Amino acid sequence: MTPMQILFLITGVVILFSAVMAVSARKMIHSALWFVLALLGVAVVFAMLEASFFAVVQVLIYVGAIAILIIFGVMLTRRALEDNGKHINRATITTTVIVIFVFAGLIYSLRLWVPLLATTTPLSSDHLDVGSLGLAFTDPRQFSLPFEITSVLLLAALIGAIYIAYERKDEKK
Amino acid sequence: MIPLWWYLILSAAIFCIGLFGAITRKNSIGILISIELMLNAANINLLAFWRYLYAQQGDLRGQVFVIIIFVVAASEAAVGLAMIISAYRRKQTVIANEIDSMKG
Amino acid sequence: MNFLYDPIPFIINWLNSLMLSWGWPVDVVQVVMFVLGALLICVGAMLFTTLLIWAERKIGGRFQDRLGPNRVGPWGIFQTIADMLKIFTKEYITPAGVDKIPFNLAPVLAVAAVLSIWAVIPFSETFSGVNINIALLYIIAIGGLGEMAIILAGFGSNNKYALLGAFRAVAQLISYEVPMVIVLLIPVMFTGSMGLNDIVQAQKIPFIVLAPVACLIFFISSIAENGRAPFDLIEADSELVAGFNIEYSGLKFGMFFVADFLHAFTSAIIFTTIFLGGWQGPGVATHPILGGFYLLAKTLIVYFAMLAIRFTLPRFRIDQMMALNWKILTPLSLVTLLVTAVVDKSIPRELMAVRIGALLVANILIWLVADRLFTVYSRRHTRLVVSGPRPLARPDLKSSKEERASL
Amino acid sequence: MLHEWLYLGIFLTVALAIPAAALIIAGILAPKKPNPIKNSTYECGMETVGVSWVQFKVQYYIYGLVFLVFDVEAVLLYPWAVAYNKVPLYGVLEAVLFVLILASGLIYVWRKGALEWV
Repeated sequence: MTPMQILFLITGVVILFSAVMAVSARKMIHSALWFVLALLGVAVVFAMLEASFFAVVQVLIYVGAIAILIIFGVMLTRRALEDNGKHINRATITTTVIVIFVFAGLIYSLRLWVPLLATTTPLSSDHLDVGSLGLAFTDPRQFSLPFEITSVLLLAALIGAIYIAYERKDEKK
Repeated sequence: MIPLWWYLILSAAIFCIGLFGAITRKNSIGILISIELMLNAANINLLAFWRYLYAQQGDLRGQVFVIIIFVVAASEAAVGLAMIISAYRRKQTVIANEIDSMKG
Repeated sequence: MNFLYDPIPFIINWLNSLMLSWGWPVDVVQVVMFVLGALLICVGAMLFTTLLIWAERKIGGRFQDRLGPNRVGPWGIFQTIADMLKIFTKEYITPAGVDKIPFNLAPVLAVAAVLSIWAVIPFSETFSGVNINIALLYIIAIGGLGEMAIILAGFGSNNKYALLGAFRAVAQLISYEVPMVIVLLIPVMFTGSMGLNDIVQAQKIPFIVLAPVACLIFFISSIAENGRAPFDLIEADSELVAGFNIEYSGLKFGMFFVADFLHAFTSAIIFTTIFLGGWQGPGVATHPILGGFYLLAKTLIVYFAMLAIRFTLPRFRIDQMMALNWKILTPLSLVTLLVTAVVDKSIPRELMAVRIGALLVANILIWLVADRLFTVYSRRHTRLVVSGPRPLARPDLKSSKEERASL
Repeated sequence: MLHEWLYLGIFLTVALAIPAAALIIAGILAPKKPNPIKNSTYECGMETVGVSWVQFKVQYYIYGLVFLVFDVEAVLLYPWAVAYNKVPLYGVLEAVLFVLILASGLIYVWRKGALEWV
């Protein structure tokens, strides 16, 4: 066991535990806070994969923006959470069985795949340059179309969400 | 050094937990959180494949996929929450089964 | 005498070789050095904060025609230490119904979120924190953890005012993050790297000359990120009963206090590093130790400017604050980014003087147009705040007041 | 690279440990004399009514939404900014188009009146 592997195991346990808590906590706000912890753990995994840009972007977008938006949403709809009913469906046991089958199927299908045992050597600095991603985004032979399409997607999300969520004061009357 | 399959098992486990939450949760925001967890599992997978199989050749496709997933996750959270809030204001509920105004 | 020119790497090398001579493995020595460095920087920053609190109270006193602390020690310099001793022995009051883990985690996270920024700051050419290639994004991302601390505090306290204050604070912080993130693209464009030491090294001419409008936007939004006057709606005492930290007492409250002061100083350092050239100055090539002094001097000047703003300007209303961000700073930062990108690309890098001149002219044009548009807009959308006759303190001056009102 | 992340990780741990240690030391030093009045929620001397829930304005969510979209946009532009010195002019124009598409979203939100606080 190298120190790296021990660190990975600790991170994995933290992620899995907080993910379980996030999907099973009774209070929605607790669920959101456990979700944040799971996201931070995933950021650590990204850092271990030497994808430092993505580790930081994970914290910036997921923790700094999406999680805060979810917490705002929880606060806006908080009255409904104080109800005394069950917070999960009746189908818990069936779902557990299904999920275990899915997990086993995933593992089984991976079993014979050759690159599975691949290990790798540390990357050199020019492989880690964030600028190469930027160059790929502006090169029309590579990813300039996806780059522009993401902006259209963001624009659509912005307009759609504002259209749905926003009501003028005079529209209410 | 960590072998590739460790990352794959971790991401499969996160994905299954997310799937469990997405099916069993009553609260719509809980379902949204579960879906975000599943997207995160996909991100771990993509970055692990990129790192172990493509990074040495300078192939950037895995990274571009991850960025697109970030954008999709952000859009999904924004629109999904907007719909939940809008439904809450009309029906005073966030329980997914009770929001059925979308039915024809 | 190498030691005097550049003492800190000298000490680091000496310690390194000392531990290696004891027969420790290289990895362990590395980790020990990292822990020592982190402890040194963190403790140094915390101790510096106590001095800053005194200086801020003293300067604030002078601005407002008071004496400021003047009893404990010469010029009251030990006042903060007395306060610290007092707060250390104060009782923690844990209100009924708090959520224990978030309530106790919040003050720790608030301080940690500010302290971790110090991991990437370059103090001189040879002594810097880690020059990681994503340092700028790291600084912004760590700010997100600070917002999380505020949410934890507001939610954990089980108090309506705390929750309201926390959400107001978070709404302000995330709003002002937008122009900040957009504007920080400009130094990255000039440098071609996100590492802070690379940014400083690229500043033979400080970026404040090349991008004055971006610099101004960054300055304003970093004041807002600190939650300092005139943007201090986070701790508007009389309106929100002190905001998200209302239920905290003893050292837990003190931690929020320390985080506040430390954040103000840290953002002054970041401003200096990104726009004022950091440790750059005459003679740093031969005497790297001078860089630390240049950095400190520039930072203190920026900090003094922030204090002058804090102690003289009145507070914004929340709608004014949001309008300033979304209707002025964000569009302005987008325009600045686009204009800078196009102008800088269309002039070859070799023509240094032409490039600086063109960027300056472009910035001045942006500023003039923005100012003109703002004047027109505010003239067209004047809101009548008060209607009807107002009570007058001295009715004999009424006629002149009416004249002024009719204008 | 991992070397630098190791330093960052250690720094984060130390930065968390210092305030935590200070809080624990102060907790040992400080007196503990709780009583029900002292421990009640502070609401300007009024009795607390109900759970700590108040109606939040949907405006918080709107600001969070616009923030999210522009944050993602800016983050996508960072790799481009790092490569700025190497990209040709049409690469810059592509980014300009990218920003303009999103700026039109800001204009939509502004015209809709969703940026007003009231």
